[in-house]
Amino acid sequence: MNPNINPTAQAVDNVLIYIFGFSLLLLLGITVATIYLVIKYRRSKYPEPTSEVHGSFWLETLWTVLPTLIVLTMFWYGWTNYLGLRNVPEGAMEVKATARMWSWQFEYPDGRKTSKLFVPVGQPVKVTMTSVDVLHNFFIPAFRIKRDTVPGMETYVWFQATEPGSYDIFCAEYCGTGHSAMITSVEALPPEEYATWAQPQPPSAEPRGLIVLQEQGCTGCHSLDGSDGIGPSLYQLSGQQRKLLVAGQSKELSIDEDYLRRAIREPEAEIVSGYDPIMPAYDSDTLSEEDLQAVIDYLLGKATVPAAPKPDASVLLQENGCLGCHSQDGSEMVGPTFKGLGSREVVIERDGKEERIKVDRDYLLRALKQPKVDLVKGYPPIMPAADYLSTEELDAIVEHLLKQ
Amino acid sequence: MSESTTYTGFWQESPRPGILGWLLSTDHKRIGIMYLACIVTMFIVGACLGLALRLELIAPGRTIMDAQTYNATFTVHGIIMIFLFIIPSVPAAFGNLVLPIQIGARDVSFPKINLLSWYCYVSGAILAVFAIFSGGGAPDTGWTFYVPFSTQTTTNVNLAGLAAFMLGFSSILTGINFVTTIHRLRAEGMTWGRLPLFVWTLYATAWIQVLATPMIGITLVLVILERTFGAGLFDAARGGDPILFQHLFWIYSHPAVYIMILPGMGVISEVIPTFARKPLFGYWAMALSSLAIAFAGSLVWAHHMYTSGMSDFAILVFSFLTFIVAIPSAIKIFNWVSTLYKGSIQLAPPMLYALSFIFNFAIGGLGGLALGAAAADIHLHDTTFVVGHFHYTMFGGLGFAFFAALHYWLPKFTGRMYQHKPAVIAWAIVFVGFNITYMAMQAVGIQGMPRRYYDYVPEFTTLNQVATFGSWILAAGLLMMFVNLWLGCRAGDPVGKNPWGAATLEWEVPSPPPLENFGEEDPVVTRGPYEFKGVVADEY
Amino acid sequence: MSIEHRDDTGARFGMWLFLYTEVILFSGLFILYAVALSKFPAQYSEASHKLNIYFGSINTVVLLTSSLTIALALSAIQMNRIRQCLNLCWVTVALAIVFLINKYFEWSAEISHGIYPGSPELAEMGAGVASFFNLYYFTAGLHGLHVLIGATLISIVAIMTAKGKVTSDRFTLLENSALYWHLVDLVWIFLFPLYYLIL
Amino acid sequence: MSEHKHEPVPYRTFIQIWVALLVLTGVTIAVSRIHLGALNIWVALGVASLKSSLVLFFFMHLKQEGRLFKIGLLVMLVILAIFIGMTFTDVLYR
Ligand code: HEA
Ligand code: HEA
Ligand code: HEC
Ligand code: CUA
Ligand SMILES: [Cu+2]
Repeated sequence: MNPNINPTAQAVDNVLIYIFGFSLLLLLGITVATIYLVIKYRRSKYPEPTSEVHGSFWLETLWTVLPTLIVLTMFWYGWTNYLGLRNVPEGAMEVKATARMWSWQFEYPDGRKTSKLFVPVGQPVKVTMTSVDVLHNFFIPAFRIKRDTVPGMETYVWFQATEPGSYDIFCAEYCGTGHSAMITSVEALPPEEYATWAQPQPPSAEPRGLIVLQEQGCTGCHSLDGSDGIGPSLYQLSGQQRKLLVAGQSKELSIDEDYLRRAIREPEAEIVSGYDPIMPAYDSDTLSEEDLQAVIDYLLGKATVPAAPKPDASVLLQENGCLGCHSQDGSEMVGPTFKGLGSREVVIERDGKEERIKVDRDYLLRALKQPKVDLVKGYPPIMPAADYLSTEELDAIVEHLLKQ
Repeated sequence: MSESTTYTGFWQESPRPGILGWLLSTDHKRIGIMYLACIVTMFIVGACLGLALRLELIAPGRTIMDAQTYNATFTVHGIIMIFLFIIPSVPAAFGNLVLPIQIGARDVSFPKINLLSWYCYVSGAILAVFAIFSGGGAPDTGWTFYVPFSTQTTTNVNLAGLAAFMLGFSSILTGINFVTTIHRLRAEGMTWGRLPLFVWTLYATAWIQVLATPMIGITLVLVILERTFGAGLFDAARGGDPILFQHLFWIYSHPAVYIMILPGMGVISEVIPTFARKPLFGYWAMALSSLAIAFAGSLVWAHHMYTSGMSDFAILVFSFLTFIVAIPSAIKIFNWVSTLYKGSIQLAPPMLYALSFIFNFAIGGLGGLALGAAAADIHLHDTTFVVGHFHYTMFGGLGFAFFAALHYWLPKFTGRMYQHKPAVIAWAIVFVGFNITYMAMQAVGIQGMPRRYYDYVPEFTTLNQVATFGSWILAAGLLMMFVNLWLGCRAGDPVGKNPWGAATLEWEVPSPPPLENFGEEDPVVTRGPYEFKGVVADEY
Repeated sequence: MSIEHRDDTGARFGMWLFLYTEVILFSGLFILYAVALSKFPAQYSEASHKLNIYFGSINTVVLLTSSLTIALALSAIQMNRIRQCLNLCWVTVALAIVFLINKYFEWSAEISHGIYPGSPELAEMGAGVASFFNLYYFTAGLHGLHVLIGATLISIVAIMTAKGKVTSDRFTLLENSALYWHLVDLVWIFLFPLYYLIL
Repeated sequence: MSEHKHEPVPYRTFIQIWVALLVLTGVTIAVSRIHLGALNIWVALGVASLKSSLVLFFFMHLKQEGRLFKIGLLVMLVILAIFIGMTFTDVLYR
């Protein structure tokens, strides 16, 4: 495929030009004929008609057959080009899109989530879409593509950016108050820039110990959730009793740091009863001392506290579409602005009665989890309950909002 | 109708005096006039809302109203224009006024049901007004009521749905009446080949009204049930299918666009021969193409759903059939133009509206072809190009036909003639304003501006401003037109039986027609509707 | 007004047109049914088993019989047997009431099992079953409404017949009410196998 | 415009039709107890159509009515079939 043409836009434009071209000709013909006849046969010149014909079979046939042929070509051209919009080329990058009132979330194959769609220039992109609430529609005028997102159903579009740049994505299916604000963009990046963007960000959110467990392949044999595997699960090891076989002798101990260190460095020495002695030994070349420490800390539950960073509230607001309804700069949108929220007094309606209250933690949590209970006066009761967020995420958001 | 000395026809003859003589009248002309009054009122209300929409769109961001108000405004604008203005406009108002006289009947088949249908219309209108001002606020779903949004919004969708249901019922009753009347009450000698085309188109329309309208009724009832009982018939999580709603909705609403346009085409087919003094070219082609449009029109509904997620096979089928519907419309256009050939053409106000109908409808219809083509519609769907398309067909088409009908038949029913010069000037302003407004809308739609957008990105500003500017010209022209017509009806010069020299039956009875249209003798028809030999226009 | 002009054939034709609209009204529900059936065939037959076939069959017989009685009533009035006609009309109305009572018991039984639109039990039975019962309630409900209207209509006409306003040469009203009643029967003829008999 | 009066239909005809309808009802119920797979629904619809034709032509006097009534019914049925059938171009191929 020629990387310099925008394949979907091309398919649509061909048809548009063909049909509009023909239409213009027909319109011109009809208008000119009408004006000519009206002027030529005006009553001041011809007080009585000069013909009494009632019709002509041949003419009727002519202008039945001719339009039929014309429209059939239009139909066929429109259909074949449409197929070009449906058949996704091989090797397309796949992105999942989720629409909700009134924001978009894009999920890439590596699990990363964004609210703008980042794509590399020159590569076809297939967007698989669904909606969590009502109908929305994914429309990129620059690529001439458009498809509804339907709750409970998957739809898709594909396109290929030819020039780096930012292209508008509109929601083209009416979806309520924020419909016209449900705008985001495709950010088409040159391939190298895209590759950089797509690098996994180094400071990972996960505790180091867990990463090591995954990198070293420990999890291939040990589960982390208590379920049995080739080896015993590594779930909540701290303080557990273990029955061991040491050189044929049975022995019992409770798990501690030393035991774990031995179990990793010299696994053949002590075998947990019921399992085969197949675990490889990890010496300090394979597993550095720090990493080992991190793993042990993780397994004993000590590491989680410093390692798990708080969810980033501003990212959450972005990803969950809050900013589709609430502004951060004080401007009026569908919902109340977040600016100055923490130090605000709001008038709410509860059970039909009005009440003035100071914004605090409890109120905000309620506003998020059960938005229908306290309605901020003057706003429609349309905020969806944020019950899909975890407690940590809710806490982070509330803390963030209180600081606004 | 002010001086009692002049002849006033059915305006004064009534078994009951005063206002009751109207409200309880079963006379088709009185019912027609009551319809006309309501419909024109509704048009003006709806049009003012349209003007407000344009004003909001004069610049990006908030100008005169907030997003929620905007959404409610276009919804109410759409509901009023579709259900309260355009669907009943020509059939219920002019159909009632003219159809019985044109076929030589004294009334319609079921006069009482005719009155009932007017009451259904009025209660529908009252419910609609109620929906705007009560409880949860004006509906904000768009006139299409798409689920799941319409089942979730807290606005007055139930009342609006009920209103549309009542209006549908009114439309069905009118349809039943017309089909029966045309079959049963034609005067002696009024063969099918002598029916005026206006009657033919009303006949085709009436069948659509009977066979398609119930579908919108049941669909809206289901939405109401879904809202009140949580039925889940359209809810994917409970075994329903939101796309199915769209099928049911368009099964009615696409044929409905032909309910709108066909009677308009009928009006044009009356006006053009009269002012060319020449028989309509291709009578049977015109008559049969009306039936063809009505029938084929019920085969194409899913062309509104190309992007909805329905199957590609359905797109193939419906796109093909959509193009087939265009053919009978093309036949009509060509026949109208050919009628002008070697005629004796008088550019009276009705004729100007009729000729501009051809122009506008051709633009709208040809735009429809772009929408019918699968690939092109993907880009154009739900952009303001669609808004342009349907204003061209509905307003530029049926709206102009309605104005043509007002200018053509009002003198007959009021007995007075409006002034021609202001009428022509008003026409010119309306025509220019109309085209500026909607051409700009189509253009900005091709650039990709979605419809039902309260706010838009700055690139679209210029064209939106042009459209708003055009809407003011349009409004000025319409104001002038209505004022001129009103003055004409109140105090214009009296007219005789046949001011235009037309050849259909309604021009053989006095203006305004008497209570039962014809005197003692039932009329006997001996010639076709467009044989102008020997027909002379009255001086007025 | 001398517009009072008689056209019995026209009146009947108008009634037929109205019946067409009724058929299309129901067809909306039948479309939903057909689509859902093709989507959930197994669940539909499972759900159909939960309906009580005895209620359904008895009601079928009741409606068919009422259709017979109203048809006989029409013949009776044409033959100027007013008494007989009246009796047949009232039997028809009585059968309509039997139908509705039957329906009432059937529905109460189902509702007491927690099967009604929007109920939590129904939600647990899965999408297909829920869709079956939702449609069943709305279709049967709409049909029941028509039974009610039809019975009212026939009662009114019977009263008019008794008062001599409907006579052996002026019976269009009775004829049209009978047509309406037969339509109610027609709809049930399809409703019954579609909801009670799929296996 | 012709007035079209029917002769009264004898009671016996109606009763015969009624018996036929009851028999057909029995038939559908019986057939529905046999497993025919997808055919079941078509048999049920077939019998229902037969029953409804009986009701239409006899109980509703369609047999005696003029051509207009029959054409009208046909038009309605065609439109109905279109509405249902064409919806399936989407549903079946989605
Ligand atoms: C009076 C009303 C009216 C009429 C007459 C029409 C007529 C037509 N319409 Fe339109 N339409 C609407 C009202 C109308 N429409 C409305 C209200 C909507 C939007 C609803 C909503 O979403 O809110 C809509 C939307 C709409 C869509 C969906 C767009 C979308 O949402 O994506 C489509 C798609 O196919 C379409 C097609 C057509 C076609 C092919 C015709 C044809 O019938 C046109 C036939 C006419 C001509 C072809 C022109 C005249 C002929 C000539 C000039 C001769 C030469 C012609 C040939 C050689 C072919 N219309
Ligand atoms: C017949 C139908 C009809 C008519 C005539 C009109 C007329 C107008 N409409 Fe439209 N419109 C619709 C039917 C119609 N409309 C429909 C169905 C929709 C879709 C709704 C939806 O999306 O759900 C729509 C949507 C729609 C939109 C799109 C909203 C959106 O998607 O964001 C816009 C925006 O500009 C608009 C504008 C207008 C304007 C400016 C007029 C103008 O033409 C009006 C100009 C006329 C006047 C201003 C009146 C002037 C007269 C007087 C003032 C008389 C004075 C009185 C006396 C002397 C007694 N309309
Ligand atoms: C559909 C639009 C919408 C989305 C999406 C949305 N909100 Fe809201 N939100 C509202 C509306 C409207 C209100 C005011 C009405 C109410 O209290 O329910 C509100 C109220 C609030 C309040 C109380 C504010 C105050 O002024 O007292 C908080 C806090 C809040 N939202 C946070 C969030 C967070 C965090 C998210 C994302 C996880 C979010 N919202 C998503 C619409 C939305
Ligand atoms: Cu989302 Cu419009
Ligand atoms: Cu359409």
